[in-house]
Amino acid sequence: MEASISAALNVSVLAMGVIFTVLVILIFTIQLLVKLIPYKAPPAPPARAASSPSNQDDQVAAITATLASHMGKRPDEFRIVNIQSH
Amino acid sequence: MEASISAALNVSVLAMGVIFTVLVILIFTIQLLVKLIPYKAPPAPPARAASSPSNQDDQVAAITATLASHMGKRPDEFRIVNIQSH
Amino acid sequence: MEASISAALNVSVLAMGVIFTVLVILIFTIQLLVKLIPYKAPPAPPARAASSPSNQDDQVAAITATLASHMGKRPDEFRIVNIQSH
Amino acid sequence: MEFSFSSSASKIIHSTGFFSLGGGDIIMLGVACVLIYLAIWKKFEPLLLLPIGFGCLLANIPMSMMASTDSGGLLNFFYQGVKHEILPPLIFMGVGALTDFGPLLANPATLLLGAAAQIGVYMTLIGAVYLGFNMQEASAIGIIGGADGPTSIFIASKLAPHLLAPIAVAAYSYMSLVPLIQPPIMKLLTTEKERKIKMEQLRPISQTVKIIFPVIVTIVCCLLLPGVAPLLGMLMLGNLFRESGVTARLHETTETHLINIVTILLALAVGSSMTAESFLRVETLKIIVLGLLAFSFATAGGLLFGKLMCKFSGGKVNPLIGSAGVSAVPMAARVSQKVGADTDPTNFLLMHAMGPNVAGVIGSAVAAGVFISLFGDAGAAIDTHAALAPIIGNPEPGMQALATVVEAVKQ
Amino acid sequence: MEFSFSSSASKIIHSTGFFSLGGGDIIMLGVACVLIYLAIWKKFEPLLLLPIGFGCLLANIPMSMMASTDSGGLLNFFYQGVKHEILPPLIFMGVGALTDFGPLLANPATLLLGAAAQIGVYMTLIGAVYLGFNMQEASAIGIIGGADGPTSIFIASKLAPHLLAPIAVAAYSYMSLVPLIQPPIMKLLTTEKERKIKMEQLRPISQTVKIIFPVIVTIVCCLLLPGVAPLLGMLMLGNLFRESGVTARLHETTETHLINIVTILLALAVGSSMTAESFLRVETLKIIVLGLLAFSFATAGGLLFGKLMCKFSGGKVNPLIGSAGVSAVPMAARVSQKVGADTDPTNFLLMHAMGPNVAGVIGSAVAAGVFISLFGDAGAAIDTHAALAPIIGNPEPGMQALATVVEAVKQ
Amino acid sequence: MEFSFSSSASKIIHSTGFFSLGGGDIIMLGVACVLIYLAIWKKFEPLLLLPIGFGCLLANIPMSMMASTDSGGLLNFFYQGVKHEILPPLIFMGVGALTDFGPLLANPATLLLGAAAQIGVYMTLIGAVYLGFNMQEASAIGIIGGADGPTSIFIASKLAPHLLAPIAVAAYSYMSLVPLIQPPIMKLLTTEKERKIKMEQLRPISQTVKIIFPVIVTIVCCLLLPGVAPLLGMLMLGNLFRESGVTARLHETTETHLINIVTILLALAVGSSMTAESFLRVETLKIIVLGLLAFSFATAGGLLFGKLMCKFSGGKVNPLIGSAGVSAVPMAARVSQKVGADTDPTNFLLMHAMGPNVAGVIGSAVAAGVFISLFGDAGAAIDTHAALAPIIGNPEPGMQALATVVEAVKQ
Ligand code: NA
Ligand code: NA
Ligand code: NA
Repeated sequence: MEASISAALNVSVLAMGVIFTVLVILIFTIQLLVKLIPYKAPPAPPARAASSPSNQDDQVAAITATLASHMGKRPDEFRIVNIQSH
Repeated sequence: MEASISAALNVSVLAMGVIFTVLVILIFTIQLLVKLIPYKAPPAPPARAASSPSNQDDQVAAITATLASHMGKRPDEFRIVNIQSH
Repeated sequence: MEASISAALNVSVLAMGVIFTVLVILIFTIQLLVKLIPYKAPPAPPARAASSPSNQDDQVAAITATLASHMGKRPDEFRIVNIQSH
Repeated sequence: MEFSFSSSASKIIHSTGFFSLGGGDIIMLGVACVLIYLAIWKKFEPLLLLPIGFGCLLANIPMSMMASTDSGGLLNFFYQGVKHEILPPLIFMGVGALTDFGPLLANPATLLLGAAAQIGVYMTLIGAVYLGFNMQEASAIGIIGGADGPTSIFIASKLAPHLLAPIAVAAYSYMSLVPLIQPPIMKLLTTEKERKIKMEQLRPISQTVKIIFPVIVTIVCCLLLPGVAPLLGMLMLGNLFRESGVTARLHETTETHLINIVTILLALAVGSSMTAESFLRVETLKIIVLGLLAFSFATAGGLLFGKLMCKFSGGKVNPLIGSAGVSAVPMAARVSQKVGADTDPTNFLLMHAMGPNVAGVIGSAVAAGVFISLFGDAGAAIDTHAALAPIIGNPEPGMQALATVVEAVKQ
Repeated sequence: MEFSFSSSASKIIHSTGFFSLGGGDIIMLGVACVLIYLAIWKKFEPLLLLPIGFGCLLANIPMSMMASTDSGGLLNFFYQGVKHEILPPLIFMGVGALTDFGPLLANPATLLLGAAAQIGVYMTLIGAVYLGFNMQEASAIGIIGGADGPTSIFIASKLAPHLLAPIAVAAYSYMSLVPLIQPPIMKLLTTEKERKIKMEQLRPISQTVKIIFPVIVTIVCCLLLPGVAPLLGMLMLGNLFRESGVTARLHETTETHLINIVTILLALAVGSSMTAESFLRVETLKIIVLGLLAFSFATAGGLLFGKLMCKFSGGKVNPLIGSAGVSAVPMAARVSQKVGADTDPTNFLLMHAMGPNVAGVIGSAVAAGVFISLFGDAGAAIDTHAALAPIIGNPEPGMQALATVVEAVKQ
Repeated sequence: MEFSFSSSASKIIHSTGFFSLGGGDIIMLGVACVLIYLAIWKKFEPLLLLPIGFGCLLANIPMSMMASTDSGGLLNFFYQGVKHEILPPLIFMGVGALTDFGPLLANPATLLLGAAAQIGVYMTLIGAVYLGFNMQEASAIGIIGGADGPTSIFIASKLAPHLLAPIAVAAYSYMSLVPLIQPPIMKLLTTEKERKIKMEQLRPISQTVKIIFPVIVTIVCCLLLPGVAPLLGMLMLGNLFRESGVTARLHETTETHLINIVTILLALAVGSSMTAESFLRVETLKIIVLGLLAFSFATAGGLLFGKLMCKFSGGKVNPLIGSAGVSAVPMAARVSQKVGADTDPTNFLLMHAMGPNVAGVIGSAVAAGVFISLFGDAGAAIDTHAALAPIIGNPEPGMQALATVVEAVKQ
């Protein structure tokens, strides 16, 4: 099946049209999105440190249990107050 | 094939029985295992450093050869006595 | 199909011959290669630092644009002169 | 083929997804977006629900050839790994590599809590039969109560593949909801005094025991229930990579990039089975209700057995660790810790709850093994599987079949 | 079998590659060495061209069974992943995981530059038809102008598998040559004044937008052009792993070891299709010439549309970022930066050019989708793909076919 | 199906492994435990022997469907990668990425030591023929003397798949035993004076030579012995990733997670072929004895050729490096170093022994190539392999076969 130049031209014009149509739709969608959800400066860093208290609880529990196991004490004989990563 | 409630009950009781049987067998196996192979406190850390002398020999040999190659000396013109990782 | 010892001997002698032939060809190829492309000591280290100016240009451009974006200035209001990795 | 402008344009328009977009597709696209939302913003098991949701999104775009049933489509290839039960065992190998059975070995009696929590499986099975499902379907739905993703997918694809999508989604969703589902049941079924019980510290376990344990479990459980060998065997192999101390390379790969790759393939495949046809049915609603039931009964089962152990041990066992027997590692153990700490902030149950928690994984696998022994008709299983193997491995069967037919015809 | 010394020796000699080494093989071994040379010493896309060259080397050693067409050979197995369009989407998932769409979101109008650069695809298509290729072949050749490797391989293996090797090699080679091909065209088509235009800083984008973007693109583009779902869907899934913030594990695997493994398999498979029979044809020369044309027209298309945007924006857009619309990420954006800085060292275009650069990837995928809508006869596609799926998934079709035949024969 | 309590209970009991546990199974479970023990506590090649042992354990649990012959079972899927010779070449790619050929390039004459050590292969072949094995089987057994796991598995699965399990186990076990097997032979065959010889430092090698080397080896060896292309080609590709300096990503993946993943699949597959039926035969005992013979003769061959080189070089070559020609990288080189240092602690042979050590890998691959040239009937190989490929790649052959049959029947 040999293709004719005119068929190729038809396909090309049509395809460029479709591409521009699709991408223009995308542009409008993005613009809408950016308008609806504007950028906000991220909250101050200290907020982040406090964000996962449950995880820290876990860590305290795990470390306490492990320490207790190694020191041969019951977990309630001592208390870990805070964990700091550095 | 619609199943009857009584069939479901039969299967459930049987299955719970099998599960408890299997896990009770496991419990006894573990208890036996733990009794046969009690926990021993790990040996003092210095023991570990000395544990792979053959590997260290390799390292000495490799480093000696490499150094010799770079310094243009024969490997026996100098000696590496020990490698310390830090 | 039971094989005869003589067949096994024939195959063995032939195979050892092939192996030595192939590896001797390899030896000569390597010797030629090493003669044609002798080892040269690597260039002095400072040369390396200056070796990728285009990449550094990219980095300057990227950092400038990012800084500009964060500081709310136009990129031409300031200039990054050099990047040092440490 | 003609390439006039109008014929080409018509071809493009007719091949858009809009052209054949039905109401069911739109609803499923919505469901997909909800799953993605829950995964990202509510952190519902995001490693699974995000790619499941995305797979669902792709599968429900008409003409995209991305449903699990679209022969030759990309996600259909991944789906073969679910259908032939290859991917769930590989995930389990990674889970084994990530799991420390130490707390279980230190207190092996907690295996009973992992057994008791399986009651959720069977209450749900009975409920499912009551709602009209047949026995195989009811079993696959019941296993949601095992609170274990790969086990649910393994059993669903074996016993009721047409229910795979809702079962997988229900299992992972309720696993994420453990911190919401469990605490009220835990507070209802335990007294404050029980919740305040402090447990004795766990004794240390020899490394040798930790190494022998996976081998023993494999031999004992797989000899008793051979159908569970792919799941439990790979779980224990992963754990052996971890504990043996001589296969650090394999351990690292198993618990990171291998499990990650398999997770992506598995989750996309499960998502691709969430088509309107298979998902928008009254059965899905029933499964969602039954799934909640399953988790609640499993929690209650573990707790009540915990109370029993408390009584028999003379008050040494805090019943709160019983709810961790549902699996959902490590979430359920954290819930035990948290509810305990709510009553007494100096009560540290986490490590104690890890025992029943990993016991729950073994318990669910054993429950799966019972189902396979009962329903996984070995002959049928071979038939189903035989599809791929003889063809890859042996060119002859097809030819033999041909010969047989030809013989028959000739006569 | 006889094992006399002479018969064995004769057998070995007759089975050496030298015995059946033809002129074509020798030329192709030379081509393989040139590719390896370009990859290592000229740094032409080495991650792809090195294994492609090595695959070509192995495929052209006679009797080695390493060509893509050697049933049961090692590289034939890898080639199935290209043939069934599994590997290019997986690569795209990795590309998505590596891509930051931020600059595009900050200046969405640059999507138009990614669209305009596709003119290269269609000028090449017309040229290819003029040189005697049929429409499918011409489309596969045209997509070289998309400057995107996986897209080219995906389309070539779908529409013109016999041209896969030269198309893949041309695409990757010209992508490497972007720093040589583009600057003269850029200087020719822009004035010095235009090149000195400094663009306003990009506004920051909310993380939420970055998360929603891949979902939106998938829904919009795949609904309009469903054929592109495997490529674009996986690209966007990879990006969602990156931006969601809850799937760090999957993101890391996707952008490192998974894409690396798939790259090795894909490149070896492509290389194994470079046999003398398929590569040493006049068509290959035509494709190489057309490929250069494709890149040049794509560059010009992007630049000219950039000039248009410059005019309409009142001189706020530097047309040099238009050439980045060809894809070839991030090389083309660097070229924009460099040509801009050559005219005015204080002009920093890199981040501005990243917008059209990633837009070019989306643009080419959309162009691929149009081709699939036009030529990828859904029925035919299913037929082609049906090869594997029913056999793995369902033992019955073969038996049904048999039954049908037997019925027909009996009558 | 009936679900009365007693019928269900009977079904479960009849489906336990205990019900059909035979004596052979029990012995094989013991063998599996011994392998696991040797891997973990004796550190016998644990990366391979641990998963091989575990695969053996699973395969020998009755009804578990985990033997390599159980169509549709999990390990049967992995076994396809051994059967179709996909996994060993991938392992070799990783080995290439891990190997530094520098010491070999610095002293290329040591390639002869790698050649001489292959005498172990042929002494064993003759011994195997003497013990009643046919030529293909004897060759597969002989290759154990190559002291190279993937090569042994590749050749065994090609020439004598029914002997794969004992050959693989023998190869890896004796490789672990190199530090026990070699030293007595080394001390027996060398004089103290010889062992004290200090060798000249290795000259440095240009990076360019290191890059060109893998390409040259591939071209030369694969042209001469095309059957070795999958093994040697992938070995050299991995090395090219390492040395080229432009494919760091691919190098890293190849030498870590890719080789690890493939190792797990390969080892499980090999283990799954260790069933009582295939392993508990007198042939296995013969293979174990022959394997020891193979290693001993290989060691002696390398040493004696080393003495020859010592004489011809005027005493510049220490014969102890000859025993490293067996492969077993880097263990055998370490043994050379150790035995040398035992005689004179200031003698550093390690780097000198690395040359023959990696030469041994190339030598064994070449030996494998000779076997494939002699016995790997190309036609037959294609037939065997053809199983998968036409079905995945091409829907027509089946239909053509059908048509042919129908034609024949109609007449
Ligand atoms: Na559970
Ligand atoms: Na593009
Ligand atoms: Na060897």
